[in-house]
Amino acid sequence: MIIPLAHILIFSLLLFATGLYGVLVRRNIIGILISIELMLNAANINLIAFSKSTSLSPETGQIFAIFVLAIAATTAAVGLAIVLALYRVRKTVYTDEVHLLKW
Amino acid sequence: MNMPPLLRDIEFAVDLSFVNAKGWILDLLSHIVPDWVVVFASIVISGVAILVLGPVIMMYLTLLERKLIGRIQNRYGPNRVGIWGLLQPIADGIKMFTKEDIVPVYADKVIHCLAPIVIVIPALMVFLVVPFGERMTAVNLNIGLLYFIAVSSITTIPIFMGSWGSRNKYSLLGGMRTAAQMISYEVPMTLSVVPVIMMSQSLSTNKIVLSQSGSYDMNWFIFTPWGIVGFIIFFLCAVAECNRPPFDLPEAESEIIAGFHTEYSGMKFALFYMAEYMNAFTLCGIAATLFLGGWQGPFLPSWIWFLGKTFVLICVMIWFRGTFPRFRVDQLMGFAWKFLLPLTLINILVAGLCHFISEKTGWIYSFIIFSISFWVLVRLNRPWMPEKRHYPLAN
Amino acid sequence: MDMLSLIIKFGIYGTMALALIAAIAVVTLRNLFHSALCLAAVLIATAMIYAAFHADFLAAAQILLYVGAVMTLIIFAIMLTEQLGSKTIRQTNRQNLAALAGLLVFVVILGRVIFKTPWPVTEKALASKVTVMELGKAFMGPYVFPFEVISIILIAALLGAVVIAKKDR
Amino acid sequence: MVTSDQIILVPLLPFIAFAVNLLAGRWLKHRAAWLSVAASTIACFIAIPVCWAVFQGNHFANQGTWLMLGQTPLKFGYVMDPLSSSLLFMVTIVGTLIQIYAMGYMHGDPRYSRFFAYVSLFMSAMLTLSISDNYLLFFMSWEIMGLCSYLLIGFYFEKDSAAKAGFKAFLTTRVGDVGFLIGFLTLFSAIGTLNFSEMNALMANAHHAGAPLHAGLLSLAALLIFCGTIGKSAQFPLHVWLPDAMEGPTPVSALIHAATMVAAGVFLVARSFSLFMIVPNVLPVVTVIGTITAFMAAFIALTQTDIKRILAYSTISQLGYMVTALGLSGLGAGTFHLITHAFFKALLFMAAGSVIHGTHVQDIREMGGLFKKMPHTATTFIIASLALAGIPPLSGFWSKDEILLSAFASGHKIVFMILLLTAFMTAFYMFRLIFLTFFGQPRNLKVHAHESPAVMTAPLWALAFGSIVIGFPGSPFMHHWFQKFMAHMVHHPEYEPSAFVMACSVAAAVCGISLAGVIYLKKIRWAQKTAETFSFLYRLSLNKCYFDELYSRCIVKPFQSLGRFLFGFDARIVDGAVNGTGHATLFISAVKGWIDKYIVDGLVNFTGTLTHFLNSIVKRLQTGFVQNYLLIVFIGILVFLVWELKII
Repeated sequence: MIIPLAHILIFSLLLFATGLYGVLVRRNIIGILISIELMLNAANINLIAFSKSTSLSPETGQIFAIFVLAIAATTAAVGLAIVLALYRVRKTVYTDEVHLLKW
Repeated sequence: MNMPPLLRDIEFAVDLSFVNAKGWILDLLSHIVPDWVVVFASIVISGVAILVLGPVIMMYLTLLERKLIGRIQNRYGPNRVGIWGLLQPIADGIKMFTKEDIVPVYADKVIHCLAPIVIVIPALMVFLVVPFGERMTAVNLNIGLLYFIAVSSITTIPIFMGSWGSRNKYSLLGGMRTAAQMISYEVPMTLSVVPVIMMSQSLSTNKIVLSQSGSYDMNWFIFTPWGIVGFIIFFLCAVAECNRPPFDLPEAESEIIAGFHTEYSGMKFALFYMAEYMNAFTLCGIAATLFLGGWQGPFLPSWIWFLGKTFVLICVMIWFRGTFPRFRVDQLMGFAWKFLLPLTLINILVAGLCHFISEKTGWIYSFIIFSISFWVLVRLNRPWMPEKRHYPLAN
Repeated sequence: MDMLSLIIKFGIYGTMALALIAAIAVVTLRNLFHSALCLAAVLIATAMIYAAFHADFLAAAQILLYVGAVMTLIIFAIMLTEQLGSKTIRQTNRQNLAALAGLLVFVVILGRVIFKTPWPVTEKALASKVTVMELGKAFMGPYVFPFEVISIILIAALLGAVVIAKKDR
Repeated sequence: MVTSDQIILVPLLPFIAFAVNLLAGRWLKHRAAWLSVAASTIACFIAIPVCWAVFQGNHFANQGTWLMLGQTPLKFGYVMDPLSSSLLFMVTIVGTLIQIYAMGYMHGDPRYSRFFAYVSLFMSAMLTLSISDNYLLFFMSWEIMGLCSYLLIGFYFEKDSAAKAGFKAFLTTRVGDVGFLIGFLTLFSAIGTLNFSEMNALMANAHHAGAPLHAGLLSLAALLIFCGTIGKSAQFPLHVWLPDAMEGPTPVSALIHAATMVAAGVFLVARSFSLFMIVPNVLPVVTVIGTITAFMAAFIALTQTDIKRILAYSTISQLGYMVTALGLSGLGAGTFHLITHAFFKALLFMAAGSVIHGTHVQDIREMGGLFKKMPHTATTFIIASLALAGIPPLSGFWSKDEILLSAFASGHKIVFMILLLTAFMTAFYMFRLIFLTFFGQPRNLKVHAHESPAVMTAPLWALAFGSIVIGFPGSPFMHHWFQKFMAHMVHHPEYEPSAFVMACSVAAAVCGISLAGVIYLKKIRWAQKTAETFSFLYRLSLNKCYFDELYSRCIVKPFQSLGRFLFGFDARIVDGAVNGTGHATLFISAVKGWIDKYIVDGLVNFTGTLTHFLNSIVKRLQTGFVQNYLLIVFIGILVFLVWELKII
């Protein structure tokens, strides 16, 4: 390991927190999706770091990371399709303008 | 190979001349500076070679194209600047440098300026894994082919940047067309490479080339049933990937002026142009690597073989430009998704089949399978005509 | 420690810093297209970190999938939905301060945990270098079932995306 | 290869033909007839070997449980004994021939396929009835036949008279059918079975023991069952529907109202003969009814002018003969006459139909001299008439002789005299009909007669052959084989043949024919003079003994006035009560409406307002804003994290 594991974990934590901030704060749904990709990336970094340092079979972490990649791709595809459908119906992509379930 | 020893020595010397030159320089350096500097020097030497090679290739490809197109269209092509017009690219370069650099008022200026720079980077980066000759791969990555595909897929982003940053509807339309086209053709291209990976059992470009050696170094993958189909698919996709005719919809002059680089002029335009020609070159080079045996070949030095094959393929591309009319958008997408994609999947199956049976029966079976699937796919894709359009003003 | 690994180390730290800055730009930039480009930067930086951890295949896959495909999709969506003159629209909602406070607490807690935990580092794992072939064998061996499941999920997502995004006729 | 169970196919095939014709008739068009005829023909070819086996002395029966009535299983099955086999033999042959004839007669009818569907259904029901082994199945097919009769009489329902005739037939027979239903249910309660053979066995035991069980109940049952016969076989006083039933197509008249369905009534008595034998005082009633019917119908027939009506009254008269025979314990004689009559009466009707087909008139006064124009029809008609009149050696002679013999030998001299007189009248009116129709000069020049096609005349000749030979099994030439065959069924007295009776019968017939010939070929005004002389009798005969008027006056009119009275009652009192209830309800509902509006609704609204007020406070949690929820989830996770890691 070239750099200590904790540093990578802190890096991924910060990346995750940034993504979470985006998810909580961005008004644009596409912005939220982008932030979700950030969070997934942070998780992937963790997986790789652990597979490189503590895992018993070294390929497990990578394989899980690849699964996460695939899931991220599906998330993006379906999520963006939903956004497009929403935009077509409501002419908006801002979360606080889509509040049919509001009181 | 049974050659006289002297000849072989000479051939080796010529073959490895560039490699030996680099080794000699590094050897010299290692006496003067610490090790890590030598490593850096190695990288720098390769990098400088590539950085020089890229623009030169671009410049002379434009000349080649103009000449060839000229001949195809019954004219001479550029012949005034220098002997046979050889100095024409340099004159063009000077013109590009001295032209006014226009930035539209409402453009997203940072992105507008960043786009041409960014687009060159992947175009240059893919040179890293192109095996120019024996031991002449800049970085012998063990995932070389994947690296190539991944890096060349980045190209969509600078195109988006250029099209978005220009704030021009033709740019935007052209950018979206480009992205759609590149994404679509990336799929069959990647899949058409799969049989090669299966057969050579490696992702390294170098190993792929090595696995095509054999008697007279002519055991190329194009001489197998799956190889020839894969090569055709790969080459068509490559033509589409670098937006060349007949797949040049993103920059169709008659429809959307010049596509995503409508608003670019001067050196920024030159960078786009350069990236395009470098992409064409690398794609042809990779096609030669994957299917035509790369630098493998009898008698001649390896890098001559490689460059020769690559230039033949580039000439075919130029020939395409002089011959075929442009596709329509729906035809373009349908061709990728409904024709090439199924055919690549069938090709993977055929490759598996050929691996397990003898060569002759393999040819027969493959011929039958490809004929049937070709016929079926053509039948299925028959209604390429779009729905009848209504022109309200015409009524 | 020799110079080369020092350079690599600083390279990694630099990449991390770049990724973090780009990530902050992703969530704070007003122009969504810019944040998408910054995301691309983050992703490429992450890919480089993967490569530094000898996960070559994953790095290439990251670039191919994320930068090549997902980013293109996102930018497409942005282009289809964004009004070009929307600079004045507020891009964050009113709970940013609350979120920021919560996230600070979160980072502090988890940071404490990370630094306090004695992470076991095995030499075997450090020495290992996973090749593409091993990955492929793992996919076709112990992980074949999740692999097949993910393929089904991909197909389902493909169909679902097409159906959802298709215009009603 | 006579396997008995194939007999089930016999009713089933026409039923399939019915179903197909009904469902696909629009598509089949004229092919419908082929289907029906084929079904009947195949049924015939299946039935005849089985019947032949029964004639050889075999006996088949099979049954299966249909449902359980409490502890008593209700079994359906078939029985092939002498009685049912004779009927089956007759019905399949006559039915098939009549359907072939109908193909020609009904040609070009718009409801061609429906006609054959109905006929097939009727055939199916009739054949089921022939082979059924219990009263319930018997009754079911009996009712289906009634339905078919109704449908086919009213086949030309555009004609008001046809619709009304169907209605009349249906209602009139209904009286008898209800009697029959109650009758066999009474019998079931008395002896606990509906199965014929079980009943026969019980009766035989009782007969030998000499002590009838529940004599009163059984008598009632027998009388009620006889009601069914009266209705179906058009006996006095329920005979009025049969002449009107002639509104239907002629093949229907031949098949249903001459040969088969009306005979079913007689068949019912024959089936229940063991019951009738054992109970006292019922057979005389049967005899009286039969005699009255026979005489009265013959008397009415003397003056009728419609060709089909004459034949209808003749049918009633002959049915009366059969009932009389049964009443005189002459099971063999009655059944024999049933079979022979079916042949020659069907032939008569079909020939009459052929005449109508050829001339398009039905009134015999408008015909005349048709012999030359329609030789086949006329010849076969005369053969049938001779058989009906009782001229030896035709079939009618042998069967009628048997009946007269049983009347003579059992000592009922009055009955014998009446029957003899009836036989004379029969010969007279039949030949009045023949001479008016086929001989003399054409009286209406507008009538352009022509011979019917072969598809109609061929069945005529086939039946004519049958009419000639079918009497021989019961004649002395074959040693009264038929009567002996029938005697296997139920023990009943047998009589020695008497030359005197034969002579009387032949004499009556010859007298009737000669008289008719003299009057209607030479001295036509004698008829006029006779009518004037005996004007009362003439009018009585011409107006069918005023039965219709009587029924109209006694039954229909009172019912109508009762209906009118009840209508008034309904309109005034019942409606008044209903309206009063309505008004009261309106008033009460107005009161309740007020209560609802101001008290109940007030409460409900109050609850609603309260809820609304409360939720206006609570609802602010639901912002409808996804990220808000997410933030709350996130904070919740933070709290858990803090709690779990025990940081604070």
